[in-house]
Amino acid sequence: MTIKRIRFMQELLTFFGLEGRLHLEWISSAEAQKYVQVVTDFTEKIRQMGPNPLKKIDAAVKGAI
Amino acid sequence: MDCKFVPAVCSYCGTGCGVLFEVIDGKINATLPMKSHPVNHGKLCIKGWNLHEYINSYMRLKTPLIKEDGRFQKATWDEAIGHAAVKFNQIKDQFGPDAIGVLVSAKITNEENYLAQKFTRAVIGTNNVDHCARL
Amino acid sequence: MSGSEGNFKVSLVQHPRYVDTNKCIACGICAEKCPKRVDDAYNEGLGKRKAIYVPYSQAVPLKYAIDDTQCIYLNKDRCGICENVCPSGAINFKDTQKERSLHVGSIILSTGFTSFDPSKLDNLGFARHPDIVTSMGFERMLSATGPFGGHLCLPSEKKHPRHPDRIAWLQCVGSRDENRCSNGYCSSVCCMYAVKQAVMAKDHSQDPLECAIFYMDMRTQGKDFDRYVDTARENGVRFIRSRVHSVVPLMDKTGIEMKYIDDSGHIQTEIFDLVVLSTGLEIGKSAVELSNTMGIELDQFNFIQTGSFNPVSTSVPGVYACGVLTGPKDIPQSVMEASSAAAAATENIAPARHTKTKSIRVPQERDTSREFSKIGVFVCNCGTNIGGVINVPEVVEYARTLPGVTYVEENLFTCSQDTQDKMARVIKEQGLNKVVVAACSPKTHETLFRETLVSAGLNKHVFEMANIRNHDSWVHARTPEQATEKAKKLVRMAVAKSVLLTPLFESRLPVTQSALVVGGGVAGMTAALTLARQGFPVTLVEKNQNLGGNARQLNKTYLNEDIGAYVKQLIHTVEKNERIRLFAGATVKQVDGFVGNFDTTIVAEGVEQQISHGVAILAVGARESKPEEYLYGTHDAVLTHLDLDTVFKTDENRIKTADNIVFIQCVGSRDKTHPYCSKVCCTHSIQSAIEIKRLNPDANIYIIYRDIRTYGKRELIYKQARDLGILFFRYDLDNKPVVSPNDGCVTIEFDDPILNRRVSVDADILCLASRIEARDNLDLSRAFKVVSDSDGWLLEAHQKLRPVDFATDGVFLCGMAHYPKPIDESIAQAKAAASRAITTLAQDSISVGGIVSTVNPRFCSGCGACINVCPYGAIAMNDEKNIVDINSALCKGCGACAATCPSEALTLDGFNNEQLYAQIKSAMTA
Amino acid sequence: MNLIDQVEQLFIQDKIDIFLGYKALDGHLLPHGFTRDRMEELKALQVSEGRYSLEKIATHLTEKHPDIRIGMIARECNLRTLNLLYTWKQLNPENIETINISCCPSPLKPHSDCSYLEPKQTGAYKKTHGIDFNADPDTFLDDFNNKNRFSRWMYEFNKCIKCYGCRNICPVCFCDECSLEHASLVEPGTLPVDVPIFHLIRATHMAGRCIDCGLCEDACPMDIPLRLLYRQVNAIVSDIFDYRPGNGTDQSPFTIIGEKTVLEPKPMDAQLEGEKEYGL
Repeated sequence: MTIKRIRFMQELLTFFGLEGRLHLEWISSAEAQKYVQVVTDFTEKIRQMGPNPLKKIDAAVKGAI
Repeated sequence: MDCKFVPAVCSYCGTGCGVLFEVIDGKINATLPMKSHPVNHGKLCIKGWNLHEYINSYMRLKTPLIKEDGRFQKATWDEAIGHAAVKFNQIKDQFGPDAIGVLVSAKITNEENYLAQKFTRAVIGTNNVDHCARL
Repeated sequence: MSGSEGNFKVSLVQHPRYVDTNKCIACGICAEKCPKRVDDAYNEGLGKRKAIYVPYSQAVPLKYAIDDTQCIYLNKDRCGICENVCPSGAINFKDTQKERSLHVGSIILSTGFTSFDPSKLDNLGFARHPDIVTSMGFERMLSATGPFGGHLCLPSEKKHPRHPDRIAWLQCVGSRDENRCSNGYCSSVCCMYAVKQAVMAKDHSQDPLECAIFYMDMRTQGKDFDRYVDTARENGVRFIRSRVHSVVPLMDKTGIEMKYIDDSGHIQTEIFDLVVLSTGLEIGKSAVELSNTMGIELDQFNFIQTGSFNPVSTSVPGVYACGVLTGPKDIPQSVMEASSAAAAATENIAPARHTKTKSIRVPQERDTSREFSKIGVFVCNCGTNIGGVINVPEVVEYARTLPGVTYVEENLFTCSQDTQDKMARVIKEQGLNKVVVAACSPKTHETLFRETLVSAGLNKHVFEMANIRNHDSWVHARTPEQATEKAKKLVRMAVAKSVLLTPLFESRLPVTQSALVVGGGVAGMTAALTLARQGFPVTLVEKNQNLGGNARQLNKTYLNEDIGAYVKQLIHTVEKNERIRLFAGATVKQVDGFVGNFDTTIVAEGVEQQISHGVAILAVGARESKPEEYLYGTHDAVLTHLDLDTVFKTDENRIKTADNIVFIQCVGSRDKTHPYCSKVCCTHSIQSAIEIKRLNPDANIYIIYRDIRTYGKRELIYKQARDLGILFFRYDLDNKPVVSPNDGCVTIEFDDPILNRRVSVDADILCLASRIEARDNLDLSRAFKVVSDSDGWLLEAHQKLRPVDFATDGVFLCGMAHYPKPIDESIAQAKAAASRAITTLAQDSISVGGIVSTVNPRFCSGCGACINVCPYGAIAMNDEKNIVDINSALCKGCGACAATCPSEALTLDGFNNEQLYAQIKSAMTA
Repeated sequence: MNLIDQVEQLFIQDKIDIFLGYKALDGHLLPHGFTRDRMEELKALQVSEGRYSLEKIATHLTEKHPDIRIGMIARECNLRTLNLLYTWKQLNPENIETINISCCPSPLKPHSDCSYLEPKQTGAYKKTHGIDFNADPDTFLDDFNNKNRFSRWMYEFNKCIKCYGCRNICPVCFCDECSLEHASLVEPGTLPVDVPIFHLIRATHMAGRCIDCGLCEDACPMDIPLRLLYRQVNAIVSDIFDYRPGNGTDQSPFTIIGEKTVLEPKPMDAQLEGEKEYGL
């Protein structure tokens, strides 16, 4: 179920121009190393991609009002 | 059972969008935009889409109410109009006609708006009349 | 131990722990400061631990203990650091050995096994080279809590971790070996765990890793095991059929050399970085001593002697045994036996049930529905676990500023008993109506805190935890300031949710204290009888006119016990038992209701009947398939196992006059279309072969097999068969034997891999070990809302840990409907199913509600999406109102329905959308 | 047999209680419910080019009279809608009779290609800042990079006046309680609408449901290319799950537990080259 929904959302976000900002990974409670690795990688990736463009819009909209 | 569609003009503003009321068993159930209407071509704004809501709303007033002892009491139209006339006259006598202003609405027809304007100027005797669509 | 069944007196010795378990909160400071480093036995000596330690990370209770052979204080009267640093004063060096005496009705032994110590085998080099490890050691190496933190490293390279490139597994170390050790049996679990370890090692390794398993027979007879092996093979795990003679570490330290003889008879040499010895299971000395003290009979290998028909009973009445103690077995089988032993042990003392139960007095719950939120926040230091990283006073001050919070407190250990008492007092004094605890994981302590709420007159669901330890101080230990900020956010989120928490109520539903057993074979009858003897009425439904099932056709067990006589006796006992209502020639038509309250319609001889019952056990069995190859059905000489067993009973002369008898194994099993092992056939063929030899010593018997799977003590009859001169020939799936008719007999042609020649035999009898296949259970599984796997076997809730439960509550399974199995395992599973059923039946009511889904009928548009996603079958359509109904007795609170509903008509109480949104929003606002 | 005779037959054979079709009134072709009591009205029954969602009317009728048997004019898109509403248990196929008509002048076109909806004019400004109505999801993905796609969609979504027309007109939107009116998801009383949450919610709810009738885009007063968006939603669902809503009465893949389609989580890709800066 989760995998279906997330996969759909990933594709949809790509269409919206927000590609790569959603990631799903299965990590069991015994896989601490993997967890750290995945979170670090993803944080680094997002950092490289820059801040969420939606925040900008939010600020712009609030400014307009 | 019975299901028919009644065309009408949206009463919310001066645009005059064509709407279609879905009437099931004599009760308005939904509002649809009229596809072939030259004004709106099958599009509506949020107010138009919800026309049927106020018609059937339990909060809608069905008789005039007059406040007595701090509570609204049901009244007849004659009583209400009489009451309003007395109060308007009182204000006019005490403070002059310019103490009264009239604000009219897009939700009533042109003719009714005309009447309201006439009432303000000729009966009350003031130019304090305005319309919500002028904003 | 003294006394007898129903009235034992047992004296126990409890060794000193030197740590007060009531005070210890497992903060770990003592072990951190303890100066004494010791080899860690749990990690097979591969790592170190301290003299004060927790045996392993999942230990229950999670409390420290002092190793009195190593502790400096206890041995030399110096040190004592742990006593000084312990924040809760739990260390007690004056602890002494305690003797306790118990008065019990039955005793269950489950002391388990010890792993074979391979250091006795000088040819395998264990203990002479660090890179030769036992399978237990390798298991620890793979574990995240193991000596290398889950990284696959060579134990020989301590300073510069190096990953192995090539790993070899040697099977049957200390098993199937009467020369170098006296363990003639098969340990039955090593093949599977070696394959698992190879697959996991490949997963763990970033570089390509070569894995080779050296084996004699691949004994992966369990459910879905063969599939796993096939996948492993496809993923590049090598399987080499060879018993390795010797393992020699190279002098230049470049690896470990292994010489072996391959399939074609040539000597091969390969070099590996790491060698894992798949050590077998054996019974430890202390377990043997214990058995001797209790006067329990052991077999030649020190396993407790049990019979196939009473697999958990020992020779002493009232004493039962389970697990490897009675013979090598895997996890599911051990779990089944454990439940089984529980059923057997309580059978004779059933009238005593509930006689010693005490109930807790609970104060009246306060009605807080008209109150504003008064949230109490308790922030825990957890010794230094949290306080050492996070600035707790700052978090406390921050919590005071949050809306709705009226009381904040800092605790050293929130979970300690005195803090709990204080918390209950504070809740009452301050009139709190919501409680937030910022501490550790709800997994460990939520229940405790909820009980405290209840004791203070609050509903147990107006409670929320913020995990500022596992999720914060532990992971951000190096950045304390950011950790403090995160702690504040976590507290803020918990408070935001707690504002919206509402009391949830549980109600009790009465349980119909009777059972329905579907299937009147050995498994079904055993289950019914077990339940009846425990005092519960049972309805037994059998499709055929006669009870007994497949077992009526069987001849003998591998221990030479007469199955026919046993089944006759069993049928008689079942028919005699007045608590069992028998419906022969009956089928289940429809099942309504849920755990505790089933209403089942059965059809017996065209008459419908309604049965009310609290639980159901499905024991519908399996059947022998009719082979479509090897001339079966076209030639009289070709038989199946069941046919042959009938011949034994009715036409002994045919066996006495036969010259050549051939068995072909794996007929229709372990092939592409049916990739599972039928488990019983190897033993069955060999047992039959021995029986033939007894009747007709001159007969030549040939068994053509793929892997001989005489697991556990069945290995002994394999040896016996070879001693009797029964010949074994191995074949492959792509080189099957060829059978052609030849007058009164059939000619079988096959390749002998040892002679490397084609051989032909004219057989008077050809016995085919045909596949056991599942019955068509579609209607039944629909009725009971249970599922089957792709091979048709009914699917248990968890293959290892819940082998007799279904995902659907109140329905259990046993016997061959689960998977092919011999009669002793069927009986064990049947008793296990009965035992699990009793856990429900023994209660007069079940708790319903709490964290379950509820439906708002106003918003439900009856689309039915939730019905499809509910894994527990808890949602049904209400056709009258065209909306869905949720059965809160079946709902497990997983929330799948709430996530699916497009209208948000379904909500999971305690996790509703408003609460979750509030949590998210409060996390997002800066 | 012509349309009117067919309907008459249905009434005579007592197969339906009401027939939904079109009738002219003051030069407008409007939907109308024909009943047995007023058979004479049947003479005015027509087929209309303007499409009203007769299925939605049918669900409203069914809500009031659960056992009512309804007949209706059905084009290809109507049939897809009906299939979907059967799947979601909003209509009972046993209570629905359809008279299939072809979309004149061409015979029925394949899925998601209605002749009444194209070509649509796109203004020059919209072409440079927003999204062409007649774009194809694939070409849209190819023509623009991540950043441009984002800014173009934001341009479109920022126009939204939150009229809820797309939802109101949608023949497969039947929920009594709509997530788009959930205060925690879509803040009430603010404009422009929560961008792009509002449209994302609707797009995700359309997954496995949108039958691509194009009515939403038709009803949008702000010319947001909704059809393009939901076509991509359909394309994703079709690619991943091999499911086309309304083509049969199979359950939506999102409501089937277990894997009908074997899926693996998407691997984390490397960072997208040269797209660090997002513009509005």
